[in-house]
Amino acid sequence: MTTAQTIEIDVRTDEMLVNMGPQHPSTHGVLRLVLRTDGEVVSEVMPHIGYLHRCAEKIGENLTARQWVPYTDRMDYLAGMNMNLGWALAVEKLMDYQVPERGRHLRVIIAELGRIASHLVGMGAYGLDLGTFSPFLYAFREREKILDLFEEVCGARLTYSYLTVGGATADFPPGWLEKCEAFLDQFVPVIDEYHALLTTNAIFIKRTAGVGLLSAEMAIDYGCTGPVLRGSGVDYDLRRDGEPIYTSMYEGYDYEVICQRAGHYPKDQEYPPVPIEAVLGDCWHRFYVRMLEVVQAIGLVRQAMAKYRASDGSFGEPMKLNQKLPKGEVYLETESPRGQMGFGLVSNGTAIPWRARARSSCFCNLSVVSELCRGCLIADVPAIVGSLDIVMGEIDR
Amino acid sequence: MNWTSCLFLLCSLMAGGFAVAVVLSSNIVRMAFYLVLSLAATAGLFFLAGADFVGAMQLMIYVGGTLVLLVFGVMLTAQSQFVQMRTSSGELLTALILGGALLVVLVSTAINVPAWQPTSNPAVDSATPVITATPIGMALEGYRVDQLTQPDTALRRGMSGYLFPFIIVSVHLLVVLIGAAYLARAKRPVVERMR
Amino acid sequence: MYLLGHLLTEPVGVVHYMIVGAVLFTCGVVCMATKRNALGILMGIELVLNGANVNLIAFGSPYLRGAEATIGLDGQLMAMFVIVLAAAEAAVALAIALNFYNNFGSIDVDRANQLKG
Amino acid sequence: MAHLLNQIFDWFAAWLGGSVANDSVAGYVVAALIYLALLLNLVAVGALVFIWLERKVSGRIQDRLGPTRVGGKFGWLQTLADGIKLLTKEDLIPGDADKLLFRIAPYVGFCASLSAFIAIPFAGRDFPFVAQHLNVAVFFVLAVMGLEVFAVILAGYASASKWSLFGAMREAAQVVSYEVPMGLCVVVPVMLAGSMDLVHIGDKQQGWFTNWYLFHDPFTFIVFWVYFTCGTASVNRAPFDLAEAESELVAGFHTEYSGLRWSFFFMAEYGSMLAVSLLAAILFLGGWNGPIPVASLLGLTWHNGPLVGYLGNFLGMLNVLAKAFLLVTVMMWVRWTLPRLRIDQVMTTCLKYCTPIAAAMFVGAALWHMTLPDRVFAGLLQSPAANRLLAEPLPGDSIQLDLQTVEAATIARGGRP
Repeated sequence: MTTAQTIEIDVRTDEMLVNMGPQHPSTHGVLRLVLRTDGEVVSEVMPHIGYLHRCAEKIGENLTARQWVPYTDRMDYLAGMNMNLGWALAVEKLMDYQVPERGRHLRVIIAELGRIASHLVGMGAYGLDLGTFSPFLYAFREREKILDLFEEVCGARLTYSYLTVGGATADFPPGWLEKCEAFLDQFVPVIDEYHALLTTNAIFIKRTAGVGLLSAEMAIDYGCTGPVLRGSGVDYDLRRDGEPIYTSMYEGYDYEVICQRAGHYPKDQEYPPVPIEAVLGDCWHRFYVRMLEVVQAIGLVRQAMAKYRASDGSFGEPMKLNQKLPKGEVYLETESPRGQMGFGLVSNGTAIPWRARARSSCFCNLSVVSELCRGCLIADVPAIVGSLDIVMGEIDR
Repeated sequence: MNWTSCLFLLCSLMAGGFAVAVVLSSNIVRMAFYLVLSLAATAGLFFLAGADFVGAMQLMIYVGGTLVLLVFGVMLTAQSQFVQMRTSSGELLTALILGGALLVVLVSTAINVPAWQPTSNPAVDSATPVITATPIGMALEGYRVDQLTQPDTALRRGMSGYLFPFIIVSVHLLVVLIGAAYLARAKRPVVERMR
Repeated sequence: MYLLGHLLTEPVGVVHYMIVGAVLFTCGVVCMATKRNALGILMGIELVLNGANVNLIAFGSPYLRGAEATIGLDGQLMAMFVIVLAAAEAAVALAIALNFYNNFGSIDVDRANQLKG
Repeated sequence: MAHLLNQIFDWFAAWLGGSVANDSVAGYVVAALIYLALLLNLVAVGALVFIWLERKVSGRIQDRLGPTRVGGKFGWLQTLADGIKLLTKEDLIPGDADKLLFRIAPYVGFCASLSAFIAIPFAGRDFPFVAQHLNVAVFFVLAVMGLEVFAVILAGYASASKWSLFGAMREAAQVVSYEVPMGLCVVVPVMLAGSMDLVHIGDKQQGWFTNWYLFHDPFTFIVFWVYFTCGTASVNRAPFDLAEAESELVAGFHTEYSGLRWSFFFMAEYGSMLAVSLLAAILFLGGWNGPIPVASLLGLTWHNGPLVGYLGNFLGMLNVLAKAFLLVTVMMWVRWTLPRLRIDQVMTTCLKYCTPIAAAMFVGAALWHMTLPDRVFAGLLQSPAANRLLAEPLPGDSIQLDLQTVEAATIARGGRP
């Protein structure tokens, strides 16, 4: 979509090349953006990546499938659980293995908690990008509680390696579900705080509504996924539309894909309405989709806990470290908090994959940034980059 | 040595010294900075001469407004990081000689007029504050509250008020505002911006 | 030196202010004559106007002259108008300088040798 | 004060057989040094307290504790420790920088911020607590605070960093624009009091809080909030902190600064915050007159002797400082709550909202003052009657009266009415 807008330059100014990053407070890690600016107006943004490249995929070709799980943690380090899940499911698809009922619900609980934790960072850091510090700490306060829960199940707070091929490394400790229940109960009212601080804040709306417009066509063309795609009004979520091995995980769950349909979001009657300034596909909508997905995830965790309690038997048996993989090639995408995270695996029959590959969701989401930032102001650049919610660890791997 | 002389010396040395620095500096932003200091010291001289209102005005309009505009202009038109435009030494020498001659003429004139020599009985003692803001305001409205002792009736009756110049200046400022905005507009091809 | 020695014993008079004004004025004139940068010339003009202002204020000051000799408020009012008009002049001059820069890509006045830009 | 000192010097000199003239420079220099020391203390200690307060306030707002350890309880020595750390930090100057301007810029800012305090009174009446009693004090304070922008522009330009330059350009555009509505807001209390003398403006609001210009009429009430918004913008506080916008411009104009020079920028910022708040307190919140005129009720007035009057003034000083501190705390509260505006939105706020509102409120307040003179508290109370018990004749009133008689005389002599 190209809408030609004419701006009259008041004074002849020379274009200036400015390096935003790799050491910049609001490029979410080591992203480097080269801005071509004319005064405050940005005429071109060139993202440069690779500052966090750690050869994760190559390492994956020298380790067994289960040994590579800790490396997936370090890709999207804000949602390590979901990364683990993606890889585990890909290997399970190759092995044609189905986790038992109890393990399936355990995975839903953990994956959705991971989604909440990740969206909390996305939301808080977005506040930081727009110059307000407090929501960040409010978000981290709640994220801490989720991390405490994670710590109890797996002993780690960032790099969990908990969900693994074949199920999970351990069952929930006794009393954990009650703690999780208590957390969710106190978390629900906190969401209103976030809405008061950000979503409905007049300045926040001014800064995000109508900024960084990403049309549905463009989002699809660039391969954007996750909240970025759904924020543009595309009704697509792998939990519903993905491959059977992944969608079967969510079978029997009652949830709706968060996406604007006929001017309304599911569940939006309890939450602030869309402001009139906001246009579908702008930063505000991407942010709002994440906020509603958090609510969605709470519902899913609650359902999963009930189902987990009702089920019995094994939660899944982790695969042996050196177990041989069947010959073949698989590729599986899962809905991680930032979009579709794909893992590909080619096996020649040994325990070590011949090829291990990851499809980054943030990489595709980041690729629209030069398109979105054309003609915006410098202050909009962090607002747009922040709304894409990228994690450099996943892009560079 | 009394305090007025002392402060006068301080302010005048600053004003004069930084004015010379403006001439000698070749970096335009430094020139602007020296000019700021020079004009601020001049404002100090105004305060010292009992012109509070004009002094504050000098600080506000000149230093705070005009010179910020000037620096803004410098930055907008800077091609390289620190603009330097040197003058040839011959030109500088000629200018300095002529300037020196001008200075000599001006100073000798000032010194040779007896009426301008320091007076022993000033109109107001230097320790007494003079109220200037209200009389200036009244004068701009056409009332000369400071002219009540004026023997000339025409002057006393407010004929020496400044209402007319005040209005002319206001209109002038408006015209300048519009004119400047018009002049600074670019006649440059319009830039297409796409989204 | 004579004046400086004077200052230590005698009070400050109009003449002292006039000398400061003369220094500012001369600096302004030299600045206008030597600078090639259009904005430098503008700064010279500001200095000249200030030199004049110092004189006006001095003549109007009640501290410096006797009651019969001082021009009173008129000096201050004149100075005020000078300041206001200088601000206006600076705005226009800046606009011209920017326009000049737009056309020539420089604000070196030596390059302004065409009537039509 | 200078005269008093000179008399003391003269008394000492008489012992030694000499004499010191009443207008000798010695007394003035000593007086200036005393004032400077007091004001420097206020600004520097104020900055120390404010930085600590900011950390505590932001901590509490953000659900954390803020500093807790240094100095025992509440971490009250934290800023001092930070100051020592800043002193010992390496003083970095970028290789490409304009060294002279880079070095000098923080001090320019601090001087501008400090100079504003010269004309700000802390108590009024017969013996105002003010370094220099100017009859154009409001104008002077606004003018001097406007100079602070120079420090930012110079720092931004001299740093030879693109981010700094962006910060400087933003600051220049923003501060110059916000001076307009701020000036318009300040004119309203000046008009009501009929004087630009801050001492006089403060004294005019003596009595109960009903006499505060904040409550004078609905227009002044709005003007106060517009003034506070513009004041926040003119001292570069969030949501208008575009010159240092850390998420966009790294640190804006002070990106390249470190150590002591950096801390001078901060002292200047906190000094300006205090100055703007003090100005607001004097212009709108009754200055040294508390909500309840405790000093007058207790009889701590100048009628009952200088010492008692002095005590009353001292109470007044605490009063005006408390109000200013409160306003500074509000600025902190706002900073830690709201996101930052974009530069075009900042300019829109100024030109499209603040300026027209301030202008309209000025006209409204003028009309109100014309139709309901001598009335306070939104016109509900008669000005002198409501406070006659507490009203004292003001020292500044004599000037007013003089002008009125002068005006009458002008008309009587045949001048235009």
